Amino acid sequence: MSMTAELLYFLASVLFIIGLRGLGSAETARRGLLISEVGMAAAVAGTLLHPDIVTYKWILISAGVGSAIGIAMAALIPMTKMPERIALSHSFGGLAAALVGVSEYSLHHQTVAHSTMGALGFEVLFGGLTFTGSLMAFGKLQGFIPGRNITYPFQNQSNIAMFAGTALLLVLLTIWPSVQFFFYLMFFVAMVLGVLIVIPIGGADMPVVISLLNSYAGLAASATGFAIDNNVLIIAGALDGASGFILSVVMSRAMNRSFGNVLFGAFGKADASAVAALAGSQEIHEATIGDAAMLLSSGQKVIVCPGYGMAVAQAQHAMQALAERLEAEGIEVKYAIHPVAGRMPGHMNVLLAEANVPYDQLKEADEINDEFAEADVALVVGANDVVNPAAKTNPSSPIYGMPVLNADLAKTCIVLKRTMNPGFAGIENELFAMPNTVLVFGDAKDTLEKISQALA
Amino acid sequence: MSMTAELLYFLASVLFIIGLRGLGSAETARRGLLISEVGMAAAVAGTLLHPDIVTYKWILISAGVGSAIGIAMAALIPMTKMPERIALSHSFGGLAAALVGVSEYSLHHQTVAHSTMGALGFEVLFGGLTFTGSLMAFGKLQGFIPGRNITYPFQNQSNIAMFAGTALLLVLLTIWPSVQFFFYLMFFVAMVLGVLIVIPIGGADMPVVISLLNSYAGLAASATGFAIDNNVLIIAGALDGASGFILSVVMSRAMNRSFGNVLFGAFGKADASAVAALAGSQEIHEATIGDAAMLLSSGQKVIVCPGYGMAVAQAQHAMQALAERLEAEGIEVKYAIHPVAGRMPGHMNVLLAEANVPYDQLKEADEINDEFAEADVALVVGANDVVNPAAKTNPSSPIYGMPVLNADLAKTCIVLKRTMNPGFAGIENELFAMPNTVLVFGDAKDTLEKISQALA
Amino acid sequence: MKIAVPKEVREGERRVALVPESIARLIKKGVEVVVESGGGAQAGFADDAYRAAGAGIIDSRAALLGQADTVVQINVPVADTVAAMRPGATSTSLLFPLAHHDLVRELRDKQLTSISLDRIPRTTLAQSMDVLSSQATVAGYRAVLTAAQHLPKLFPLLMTAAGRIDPAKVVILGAGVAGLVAIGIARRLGAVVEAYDVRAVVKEQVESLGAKFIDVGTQADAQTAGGYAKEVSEDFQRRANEVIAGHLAEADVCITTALIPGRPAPRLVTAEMARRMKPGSVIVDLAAEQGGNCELTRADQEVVDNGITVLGPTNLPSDAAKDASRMFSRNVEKLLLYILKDGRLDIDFAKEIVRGCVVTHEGKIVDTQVAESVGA
Amino acid sequence: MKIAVPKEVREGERRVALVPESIARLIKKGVEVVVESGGGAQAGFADDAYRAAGAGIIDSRAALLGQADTVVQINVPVADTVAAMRPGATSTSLLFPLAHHDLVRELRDKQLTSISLDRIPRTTLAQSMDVLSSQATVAGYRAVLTAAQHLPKLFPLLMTAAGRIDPAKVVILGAGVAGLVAIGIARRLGAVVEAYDVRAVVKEQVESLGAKFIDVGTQADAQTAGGYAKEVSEDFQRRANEVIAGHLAEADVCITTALIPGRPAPRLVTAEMARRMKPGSVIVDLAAEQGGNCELTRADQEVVDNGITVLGPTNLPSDAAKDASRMFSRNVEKLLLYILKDGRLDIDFAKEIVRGCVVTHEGKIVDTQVAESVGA
Amino acid sequence: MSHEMFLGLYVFVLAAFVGYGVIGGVPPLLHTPLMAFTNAISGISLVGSLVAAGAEHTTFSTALGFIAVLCSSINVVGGFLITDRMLKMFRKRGGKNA
Amino acid sequence: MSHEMFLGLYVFVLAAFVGYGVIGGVPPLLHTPLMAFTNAISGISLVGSLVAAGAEHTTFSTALGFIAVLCSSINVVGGFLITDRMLKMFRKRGGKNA
Ligand SMILES: NC(=O)c1ccc[n+]([C@@H]2O[C@H](COP(=O)([O-])OP(=O)(O)OC[C@H]3O[C@@H](n4cnc5c(N)ncnc54)[C@H](OP(=O)(O)O)[C@@H]3O)[C@@H](O)[C@H]2O)c1
Ligand SMILES: NC(=O)c1ccc[n+]([C@@H]2O[C@H](COP(=O)([O-])OP(=O)(O)OC[C@H]3O[C@@H](n4cnc5c(N)ncnc54)[C@H](OP(=O)(O)O)[C@@H]3O)[C@@H](O)[C@H]2O)c1
Ligand SMILES: NC(=O)c1ccc[n+]([C@@H]2O[C@H](COP(=O)([O-])OP(=O)(O)OC[C@H]3O[C@@H](n4cnc5c(N)ncnc54)[C@H](O)[C@@H]3O)[C@@H](O)[C@H]2O)c1
Ligand SMILES: NC(=O)c1ccc[n+]([C@@H]2O[C@H](COP(=O)([O-])OP(=O)(O)OC[C@H]3O[C@@H](n4cnc5c(N)ncnc54)[C@H](O)[C@@H]3O)[C@@H](O)[C@H]2O)c1
Repeated sequence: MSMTAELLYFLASVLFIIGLRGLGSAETARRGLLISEVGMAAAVAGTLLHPDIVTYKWILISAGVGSAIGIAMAALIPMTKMPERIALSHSFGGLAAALVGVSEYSLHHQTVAHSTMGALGFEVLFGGLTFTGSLMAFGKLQGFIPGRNITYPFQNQSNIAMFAGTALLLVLLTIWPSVQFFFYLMFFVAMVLGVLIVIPIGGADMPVVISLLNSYAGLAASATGFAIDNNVLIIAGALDGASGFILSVVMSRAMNRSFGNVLFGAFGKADASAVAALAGSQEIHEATIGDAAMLLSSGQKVIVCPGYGMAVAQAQHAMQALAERLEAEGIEVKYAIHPVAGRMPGHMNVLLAEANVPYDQLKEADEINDEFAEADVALVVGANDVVNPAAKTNPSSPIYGMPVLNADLAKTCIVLKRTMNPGFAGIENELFAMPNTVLVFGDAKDTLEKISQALA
Repeated sequence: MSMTAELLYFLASVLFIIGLRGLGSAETARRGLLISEVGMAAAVAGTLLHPDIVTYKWILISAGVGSAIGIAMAALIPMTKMPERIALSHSFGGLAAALVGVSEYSLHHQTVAHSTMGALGFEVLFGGLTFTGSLMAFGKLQGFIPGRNITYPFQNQSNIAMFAGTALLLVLLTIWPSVQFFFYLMFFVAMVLGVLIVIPIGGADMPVVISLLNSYAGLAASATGFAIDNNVLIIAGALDGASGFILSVVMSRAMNRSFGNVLFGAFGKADASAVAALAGSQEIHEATIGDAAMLLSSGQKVIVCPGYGMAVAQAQHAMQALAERLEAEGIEVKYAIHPVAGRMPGHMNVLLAEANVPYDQLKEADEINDEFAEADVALVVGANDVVNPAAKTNPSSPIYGMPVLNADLAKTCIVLKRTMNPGFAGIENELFAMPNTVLVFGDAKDTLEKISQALA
Repeated sequence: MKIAVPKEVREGERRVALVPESIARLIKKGVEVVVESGGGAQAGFADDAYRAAGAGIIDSRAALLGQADTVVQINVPVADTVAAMRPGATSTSLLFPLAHHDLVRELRDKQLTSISLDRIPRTTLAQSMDVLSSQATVAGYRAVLTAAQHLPKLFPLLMTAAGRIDPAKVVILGAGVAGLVAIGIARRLGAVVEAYDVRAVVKEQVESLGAKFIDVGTQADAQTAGGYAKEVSEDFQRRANEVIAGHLAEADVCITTALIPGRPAPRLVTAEMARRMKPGSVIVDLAAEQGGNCELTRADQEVVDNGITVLGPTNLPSDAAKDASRMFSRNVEKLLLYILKDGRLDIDFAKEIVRGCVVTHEGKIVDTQVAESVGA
Repeated sequence: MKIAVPKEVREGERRVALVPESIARLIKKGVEVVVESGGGAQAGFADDAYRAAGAGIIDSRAALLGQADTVVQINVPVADTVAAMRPGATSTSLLFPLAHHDLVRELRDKQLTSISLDRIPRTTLAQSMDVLSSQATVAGYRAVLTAAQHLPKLFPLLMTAAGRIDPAKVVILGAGVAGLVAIGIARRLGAVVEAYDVRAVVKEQVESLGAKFIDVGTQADAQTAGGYAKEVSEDFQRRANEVIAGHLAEADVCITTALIPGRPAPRLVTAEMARRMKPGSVIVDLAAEQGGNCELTRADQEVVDNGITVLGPTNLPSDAAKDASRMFSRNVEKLLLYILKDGRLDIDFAKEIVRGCVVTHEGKIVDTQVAESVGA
Repeated sequence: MSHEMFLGLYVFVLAAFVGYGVIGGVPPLLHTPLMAFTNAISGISLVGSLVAAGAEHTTFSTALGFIAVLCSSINVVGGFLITDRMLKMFRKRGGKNA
Repeated sequence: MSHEMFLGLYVFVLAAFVGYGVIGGVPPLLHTPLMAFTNAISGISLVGSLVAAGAEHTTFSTALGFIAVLCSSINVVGGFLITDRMLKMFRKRGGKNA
């Protein structure tokens, strides 16, 4: 490697790390991104100096086409399709790593060193697995493949067996690098495994899996680095691998599931029992604390709709603390007080006064109902009947004609409640199934406190 | 290096990192410590395998004596002398690094490679600087050397010039490694520089400096690693170097000073104007948010003494939030309500009820005064006259004979106030200068919120 | 259509059924409103304010009633009023038809349409028309004030140079609307509050206000489908009372609000229980009109027995006449707007709310429960 | 030494100067206590409770006063009481000697030692003996309750199905002890509170209770060394009143507590300012006895003018007689314990507190300010 | 294990720790952008692909390299752009905690 | 710069980032123990000293090594012990947030 390339790689590594650290807070994130982009440019520049490269023709064409596709995808895909996009992208990443491995192997399988072979094997294994696994995840999210978890007998056992099989093949390959059959078989089994691992996983848990596949993609890149002795690949891959792994652990913990469940698809069942039962016939969107925090903090105007659940959870102080935090970030917070929220006249007033919410933030339904359309977030804290749009739209509903809070008109509606149980009036609430509504299940006080922490 | 040694070093490096990460929370800290100890053992074991070692005689004697001293120091030095001990210890560390460097140079100065020479030079430079700098810090803290900041004209300029001088010598040395004069001159100047850097720094800022010297000690160790091509030294040194540096930045930020001030001793002057004026004739102990948080969380029983300052700061909600956090950690919190705290009868009651402090946590002075002796911490939140021990001890005081809260009897007393101004009665309060009292200056609400955050 | 608002004739009544604000909104919907001169004076609404809102002011009560298509009042109409109304007109007021058989017959015979505001069904939709709730809100607030006014001690905990003043202990029996509001207000004033109700769902509601629910052993669950309470067995009540007695002995204030629709008020505090309270304690019994939850209660009298003051105010909302009138008026306004069609009342029995509250119409008692009870 | 506690003779007074609790503690210090029969009854302290505490109960007032070494009362002694006392005995009560010259002369001539509780210096040390503070605390609390009781609207903000009830706006003029307590209580009841005082330090204190300080442009700083207010120029007062008038026009309740020791109460609310308030508004004037802060105030009467109710209660603490007596008693107890030496009162003029509160002693007016004022 | 490989291991482990440590500091609020971001970074396999595509060893390897470059560059370009788009949602504000 | 040295640089920089990252996670409450702890870790210069003391190249170098080992071992042993003593102050508790 030339000194210039070496320096460029070193620079790229440092820039990646600094860039990634920038993600530590919303203010520095974009700068971090820019720094990483420079790092990537440095790494590419370093590579283009590589003496083995004899023509830039193919590179230019493929990179040009790839960039065009990338730009198009970034510009056209709506924000709500983010998980799908990331999944698809991982599958590209996995494929790229696998193909580089195959290409290397095809050239050097006679001469390759044992240790290099190990690295190459890893690369292809993880690359293949990521490729098909991510493709499956994408398909599920897009609805091409049934989103519900698919289970069959001995699912975990067979997956574990297959995993052991690929591991064994890898070992064999490291010992006898030249046996091509082992290599291609391993590649194939890894790809099958990718499919099987993702099949049993339900839609709600997909983000965890995607993050895990991200981690695998990183490991594949690291393995490439070992194979071609390139530190920047090792480092970037390790950054990805570790952060993706931890992120999936963090996310599964936030969903109150052990990570073991995630790895072995067993939580597909927990999913079936808990979330599905919750949702009843409705197709709802469950969100994590992090999602809720992001939605809240990325808005400019939040309207809180408190209800009886806030009173039950005695969440008024937690709500006020969250509002203070949002206001400190320059976000406007108002409370929409429905006249019959709670169980006695003025129930919300009594509680919010106790929590020292300034009177001028409290707005009556009539007064604020027009503002929902401009609000970024309607935060429904343990309210149900008073935000039920059926009162406006469904003449056969027992509450038809009652004025309700227009929480459904806000750009996003975040609902905090414990279960899918109905409120006082005992009727279903279609707000919960609307496309711009997300639900965060749990005691409202607890949830609000966690959201505050996430924003800290 | 033998494969065994290599593996042991690798293991040690990983264990150090894991151990250091353990310090991230109070529960895992001790486990982290243990892990690092194992790491240290592995590193030492790996070193003892070194082929150059021909006799263990000197090693055993010196390590034995050193360990004995270490044990004695750890056992005998009181907790309150911790900064002194750490400073002294740094000076040992700096000396060790410098001496290893000198010894290496004395052996190889004819043959040493340029790059290795650079590393050796760094080692000696930082080692020497740390050695004398830490010794000075120790002396100041112990009172051997005047604690107040010592200043003289062109202080910063001359320090910068000397620093430039040593850097120049280092460069020269890297170019002409065999010129012993450069080497020893650099060593000498570094030691002088250590003294001069610390001289202008006042007592209150010493922790920042000690942490910075810690960082220098780490860099010296890293340089040793480069010189003898040993990764574990590089890693452990870098860990120290980075963490010490960041810690000193964090600490100076917590004191509302820019880190630039710290590096150039200029804040000795800020110190003179602010803290000294605050203290008046009293010798007080200022504490950081972190200290306060540590004291609070390491106790089992905290008695809060609120006063008019809590009302002025409208800190009742922040106080209640902190109390909740402490209680969640199993610490008992009570409020001692003095009958004339505040400016109207029942002032504290009105405010604490607003913050929803349960009535049964509020205790009258008579009721709780005997409990102070068993309390780990008395947290005085903007109270002054009502905790003034002069009422008990000083017959000539205008408040002599008034019952006061026995905050002075708690193991530690933490006082939150903004300045050293007296309270309503306009008299000095000797509680503030007692050896078991620390003061945290600032608006009470702000301070309480920060302490809560530190405990999060 | 002409709506008439006569002055209330009940003794001590200071409220008025419609306030200028509501009248202005009603007039926009194309109705005419006339108000008896001085009708709102005691609630703080002068004739001028009514005129400004577009209402006519009429001095003669007879003339007012005679020309009205709809008469809106708060209290149960007196015979004179009914007599003065035009046949076919509508009377809107509290009516409690199950307790006023003669009056119902009179209304029927006079071909009046009578809307009984107390019988508006307690559905989510009808809450904005529910005068019982709105007036109970005011009553709950005033009950606490009345208790505080009569209590020779302070409500909040105060630790002062002149010693420690313990917080008042308040026990609230019956936690419907008035009871819950009283809990909230008493807590705000700094009292330590405990509450009891015979309906099991109330426990959560009481706790949602930060008060303690009194556990009487086995909690009854005496809730009817309509959300009201039903009577419990004597035996159960006795056992519950024993527990309550213990809490009362520690209490400074007891506010009782327990009611069962159409039945005499349950006896929750016997004379003996009351006398075991601390001297100076105060009982405010909101069920006085229905016979009282406390044995010592005498409606609208201040009874002092063994140093315990027992109050049985029957018209607390009138004490906060301004806000109480506003709320009542808003309820009636919502109801009228709901029933109005093309400027006149449209008594459409397809509507659940109309079915619930219209008692007599076109010479018939249309409410079957009332018809049965009246026996005609 | 024998301490006597006669029944209070002031009309409407329900408090008692010493409660059983305090008496028990005093008796432990070796004094004897006798109480007039029924003396504490109206405050909720029965004769039995006094007996249990160790006090003697005496029916005859004359006998009681005649045998006492020290008579402890709340209100300024009446001539009869002074006449009935033994020469050389001590009278402990409120006295306001600057306003009662004849009484002071009588006390002097009868060789009585008189302790004027209202003249206890306001030092940190003496706070536990400061009856003005303790009774002002009760007065502040009761002032808010009285206002709430008379206000035809609710205090807290409520958003209900029957519309929005705005919070009551309360303006408090004079933020000494009573004013500050009133701020705290009114805020707890949910009102929006603004306050004004002529002393500049009070701004921070008002804000420390979460209320808003009314800014009258240039804030006076009329604080004397003793912490009391002094009179401000007429011109200043007029300008301040203009600002206050604006705030009053928006207010539902005004509570005034402004006093300057020894001077008539400052006129903060003119008749015109009061009449510009909303109909139904309530003014509670705690300075009624000193002529009132409001021009319309008549001591102990309820004046209704233009729909505004003006109350001038002069003895609010008596309305919470139990707690007020407890606090008063605790203050007196602390004072007596401070002066007692070997079971008798030791009038030691070296002590600042004694110097402050003893007016006559051994046939002389010992307080120079009083002596000057009495002109002897 | 070769000494080279061993040093690679050091680098790998240290980098993994860095990655691990960084996540601790990322607020949940940024988890989704983080995923997109690391996705972009994993496009570093471009470095491997470029050589494969440009070396013209065999047609097979060139073809694979070509596809790999295509895939990786989609990731790099698309990933960075989309992360940026997401982060733009967090407007800058005047708030004190911002 | 030699390739060795270069790899050392990678290791150094990565380790520094690890150290940097760790501090972010340490609550202010543990800052003092942390200082004692890193002080102990900086006793790693023992590794260098041991060779100097045991190699017996020259008396000068051995003597320096001897002193260096002495100093470093004070740091290592004392540092670890004292950190432990400090951390023991944080009793384990049953609290939910503990
Ligand atoms: N205001 C009055 O005067 C009055 C009087 C009587 C009746 N009502 C009636 O009460 C209703 C009031 O509407 P509303 O929207 O306030 O309440 P609601 O419709 O009863 O809904 C309350 C919601 O809070 C949730 N919840 C309960 N506990 C919770 C907790 N600890 N944490 C988080 N969520 C919790 C419940 O869902 P989960 O159980 O799934 O958590 C439920 O969806 C109306 O129907 C009204 O007619 C009002
Ligand atoms: N309770 C009553 O009825 C009553 C009535 C009148 C007078 N007093 C008198 O008031 C005094 C009460 O004693 P106390 O101990 O409560 O109060 P204090 O002696 O007046 O002391 C208040 C302390 O709070 C501090 N402080 C003020 N604002 C602060 C803020 N924003 N943040 C943090 N600290 C703040 C002040 O120091 P910095 O300025 O340095 O921050 C001061 O040391 C007694 O002397 C009593 O006699 C009481
Ligand atoms: N539309 C609505 O949703 C709406 C509106 C207002 C009230 N409500 C409901 O109507 C119900 C009654 O309201 P209300 O305030 O008019 O009640 P109420 O005045 O009729 O009765 C007061 C309370 O007394 C209780 N009680 C009866 N017998 C008792 C006994 N023996 N011991 C103890 N308590 C006893 C009742 O349970 C009730 O809570 C409640 O469920 C309330 O939530 C519903
Ligand atoms: N020992 C102590 O420390 C102690 C105890 C109690 C009271 N105090 C102090 O004594 C002072 C007075 O207490 P108080 O409640 O008995 O007062 P007060 O009853 O004598 O007077 C009430 C208030 O009216 C104000 N006032 C007078 N003229 C006014 C005007 N023209 N406009 C507006 N406001 C006017 C006064 O400033 C005072 O705040 C306060 O400073 C109080 O803090 C001290």
